[in-house]
Amino acid sequence: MKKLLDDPSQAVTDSLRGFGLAHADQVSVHHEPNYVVRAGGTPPGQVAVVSGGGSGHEPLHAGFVGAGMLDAAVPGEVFTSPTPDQVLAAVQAADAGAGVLLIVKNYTGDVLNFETAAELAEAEDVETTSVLVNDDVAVEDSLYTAGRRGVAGTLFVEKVAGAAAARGDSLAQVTALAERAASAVRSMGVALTACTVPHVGKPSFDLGEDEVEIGIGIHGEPGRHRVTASGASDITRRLVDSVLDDIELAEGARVLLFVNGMGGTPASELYVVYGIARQMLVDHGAQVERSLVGSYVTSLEMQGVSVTVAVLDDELIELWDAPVRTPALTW
Amino acid sequence: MKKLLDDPSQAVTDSLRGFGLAHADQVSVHHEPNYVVRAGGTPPGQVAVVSGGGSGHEPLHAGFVGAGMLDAAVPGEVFTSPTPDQVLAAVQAADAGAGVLLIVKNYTGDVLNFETAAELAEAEDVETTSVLVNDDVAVEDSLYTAGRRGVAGTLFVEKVAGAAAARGDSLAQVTALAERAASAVRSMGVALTACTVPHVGKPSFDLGEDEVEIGIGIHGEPGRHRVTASGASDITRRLVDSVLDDIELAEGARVLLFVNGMGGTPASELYVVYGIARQMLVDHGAQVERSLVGSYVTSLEMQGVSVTVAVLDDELIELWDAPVRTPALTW
Amino acid sequence: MRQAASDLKAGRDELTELDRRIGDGDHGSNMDRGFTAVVAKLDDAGSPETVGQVLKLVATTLMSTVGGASGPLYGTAFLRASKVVDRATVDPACLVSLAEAATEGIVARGRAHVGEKTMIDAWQPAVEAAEQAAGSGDVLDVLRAAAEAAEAGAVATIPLVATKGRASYLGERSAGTEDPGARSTAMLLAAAVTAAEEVAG
Amino acid sequence: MRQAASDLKAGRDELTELDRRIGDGDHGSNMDRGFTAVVAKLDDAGSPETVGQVLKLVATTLMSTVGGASGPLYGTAFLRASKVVDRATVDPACLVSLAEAATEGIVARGRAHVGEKTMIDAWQPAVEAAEQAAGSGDVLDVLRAAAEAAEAGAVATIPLVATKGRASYLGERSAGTEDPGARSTAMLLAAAVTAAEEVAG
Ligand SMILES: Nc1ncnc2c1ncn2[C@@H]1O[C@H](COP(=O)(O)OP(=O)(O)O)[C@@H](O)[C@H]1O
Ligand SMILES: Nc1ncnc2c1ncn2[C@@H]1O[C@H](COP(=O)(O)OP(=O)(O)O)[C@@H](O)[C@H]1O
Ligand SMILES: [Mg+2]
Ligand SMILES: [Mg+2]
Ligand SMILES: [Mg+2]
Ligand SMILES: [Mg+2]
Repeated sequence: MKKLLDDPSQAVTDSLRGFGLAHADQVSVHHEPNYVVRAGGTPPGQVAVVSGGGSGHEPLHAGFVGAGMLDAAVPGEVFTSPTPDQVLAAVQAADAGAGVLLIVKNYTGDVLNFETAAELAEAEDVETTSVLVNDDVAVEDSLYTAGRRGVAGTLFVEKVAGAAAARGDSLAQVTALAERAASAVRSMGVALTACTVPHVGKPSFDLGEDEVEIGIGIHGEPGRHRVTASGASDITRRLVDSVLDDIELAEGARVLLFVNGMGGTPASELYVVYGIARQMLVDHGAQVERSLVGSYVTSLEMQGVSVTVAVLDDELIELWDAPVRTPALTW
Repeated sequence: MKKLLDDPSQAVTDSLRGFGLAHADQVSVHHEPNYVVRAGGTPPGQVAVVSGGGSGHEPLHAGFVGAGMLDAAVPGEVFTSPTPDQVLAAVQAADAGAGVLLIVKNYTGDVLNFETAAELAEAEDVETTSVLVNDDVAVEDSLYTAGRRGVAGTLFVEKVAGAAAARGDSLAQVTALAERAASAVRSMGVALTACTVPHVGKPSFDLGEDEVEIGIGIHGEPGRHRVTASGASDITRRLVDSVLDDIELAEGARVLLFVNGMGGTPASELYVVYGIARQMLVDHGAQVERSLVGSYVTSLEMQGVSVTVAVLDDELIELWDAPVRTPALTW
Repeated sequence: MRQAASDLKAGRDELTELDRRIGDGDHGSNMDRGFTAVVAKLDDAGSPETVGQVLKLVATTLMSTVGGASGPLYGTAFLRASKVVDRATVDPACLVSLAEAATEGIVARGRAHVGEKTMIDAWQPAVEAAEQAAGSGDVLDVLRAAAEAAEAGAVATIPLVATKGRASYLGERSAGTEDPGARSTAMLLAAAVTAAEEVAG
Repeated sequence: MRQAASDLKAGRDELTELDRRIGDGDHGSNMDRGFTAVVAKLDDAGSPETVGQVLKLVATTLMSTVGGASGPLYGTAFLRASKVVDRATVDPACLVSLAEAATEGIVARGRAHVGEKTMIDAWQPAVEAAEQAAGSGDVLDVLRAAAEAAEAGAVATIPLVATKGRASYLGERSAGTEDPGARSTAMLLAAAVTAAEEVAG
């Protein structure tokens, strides 16, 4: 394992320190417990939007703290949910009197820790709501699983919720819009290589020389099945087909197409995938109204890609287009 | 070799197609020959800033086409300079009557092809100047080499020149500022892994399990020497020391610190390196006035990092801070 | 607790390997981080008076250092257990109600039942064995019975297909690997036995 | 030219491997792409009247398809050579001035001299050998002499330390590998011999 880290057990803290120094104009980093808030705090009277989860998905979530998106982010250890007291501290720091929306990716650990934090926040008289993101179509949402995971679609939910809060919506309104965004978004990912958690020191799974793993999550966990690597078109088709199987796309539906790199994928390859996925959506009768291409929701240095499709309406488009100024997303 | 590509010989074109579709609001992609211009073109009467070089360094250069930075980019094949006719076509498309500055990274291939293109442009009555970027301190600039290479510092030169052009400077002024930026910037890089050129199909060099290659360029070429991997602090120290050995930093000097990922490096590791490098500069008496952290000048999927330091003055700070709206850099 | 911490440190790579196969490879370091913190907290705390106080300290420390799914689950378990003993020593009956409370806490938070390939598959048989042993044996007998049952319960998760937690994403592919949380439960109870044996001399 | 294209296709991996070791691993595909395009252009062009016209077509095609350092260098070489022959066939003297012009073109663009571990280390001895052979032999003799000298010149680059081009970044580490551009020059001239032998029957 070769990584640009010193002590693996301090990796998250060391990285956050550098992040805070590099973006001091936009964020403030708090240590013990670790959390990140907007420089200057949530504007008074505005609903605070807070998210978090295990580290290793950078820039998610801390990179999206800033005007128009998140008011605080809570990074756990690598691929490990943050603890309730950490979440509570971030919630208290972000609350500006109008309540706090918690955006939680659907993993048992995140759900349990945020749930506990919400109970603690209630005891401290901070009003919270929470929205689960579960966009990963690789997992069947059934009695036999912990439910679909939250993956790259989280970015969409965070952007929409942050924009709603920024325009002055109430906690109930922001929550409802975040729910709507969460139910409009679906994703499917593939890994070309595994990733290595620093304190584990070896890859999270073993892939053959020309195998790819279809239906991966974002925690280096193995996926749905393995196939022999077979070029961008074949791989992209599998991803987009899975998404289209799950989502109902009316003829002429307006969509956001988000092609996300898993951390070690060159930008050039993401654009190749984007071109293929876009053509498939167009062939399916959809209108690709908005696009995002980049490595935003990652699994450390994993090579791979996920394709996210969100069905848009006028309001979601307005919220997506609203200005955002954060370390990792700005327009 | 596992890559999200179809036909390797079409990789550059396929990727550019996707790039053009994803960013149609900011850029227009031209094929046969391949080049990228600003959507809507260079504003009339404004100096055009054009750069280019081999592909595989994305988002450099095409990702920096847009308001406040480049007016055109010319991507060659992977790690191969673009051809003179390609450069000429881009120059002609970008020229808005005030002349064209060519920003050329110092490689024999780029120099020869851009030189030939400039001769062809002259024959077509388009005025051009050119500025060489040679910020890589890994290479001794002497009779015994082709001179220092242009690496991540190119981004700084392109940003400064683009801002100068945007505020209406003449070709001579833009050229002088680009020269000043080029002479103020130094970089040094390290690779943890090699990269694989698509049509070659095997890694550009072979590194042992715990070796890193110090002093790499951005073309997958081997570097100055190999050392046993030894953590972020040790590696960063080697990079920053090399830069500081080369650049003259007065006590209290104001600098830009740019930590650049080589394509396959997780953002979290870049921030660890940033924190260490920043501390070293501060210890050296410098003031880190501006920062940039991200994978902007890459070598395909290579894992590694480069550290760039630019000495700033009021005018360079003003030009760095000036608004920029491109697919890969926006503020 | 110190025994648990050192056993978990020793078992760290095993837990991590299990979690690497059917989860995300962090269970070993999560437990190690948590119990290392517990030991530090106990060192600071001097000697708390009751077993309940010790358990509460363990609960809050695990809750604030482990993270992941196992953090709130073990945290809740120890918290619930801490509420049923306010004495300095435990007798067999007390031990049983302690184990029952812990298991109920895990079920309340995680909503898992026996057979879903989680730590419950070690806790539930441990509780039942403790209940049986409490009729005839002393504290050490009860602990041994619980630990043996947890061990058997953990091993029995190997062929199961997970329907709760991260391993459930793998569906059929989760069969064939022991559940990391069930294994760490077995380790914890085995550590309790070792510690109790030492006290007993 | 067709012979050159097929030899370069065959030699592609060898050139790439050399360039991978002391450059950036693209020389093989650069040359292959260029000469594949040349063949296509020649097919389109029908039969040009003079050798000069053929060479000019080759020059502009290489210039617009090869890229890298070798593109403008080979392009300039063929362009300069095209200017010295306006006939349909060549005699020994003409061949010599053609080779001289090509080499001068490469030097004019690339400013490299013999011993800097570039393609010049193949071209320069080739020119000298051609000059010598032109006194006594026919076209085929001259070509053979040039090709042999280029071959020897290419091999002689192995121990050299590069001071021009991408390999110069490696300093001492560039010694021990043949220069890819010198190798492709030797391949080109060898292809010319093969083609001429075929014509001669
Ligand atoms: N709903 C649940 N109820 C009980 N135990 C659970 C549940 N979900 C997960 N677990 C336990 O947690 C263990 C995983 O813990 P850990 O690896 O620390 O957390 P994470 O899965 O968040 O990475 C599993 O092996 C399982 O025993
Ligand atoms: N200044 C120069 N003069 C002559 N030949 C040169 C010069 N620089 C490089 N070359 C030749 O070009 C070859 C490399 O070509 P190629 O790999 O296609 O381009 P690049 O180096 O841009 O990747 C070298 O092996 C060398 O023979
Ligand atoms: Mg985890
Ligand atoms: Mg090249
Ligand atoms: Mg785990
Ligand atoms: Mg080359």
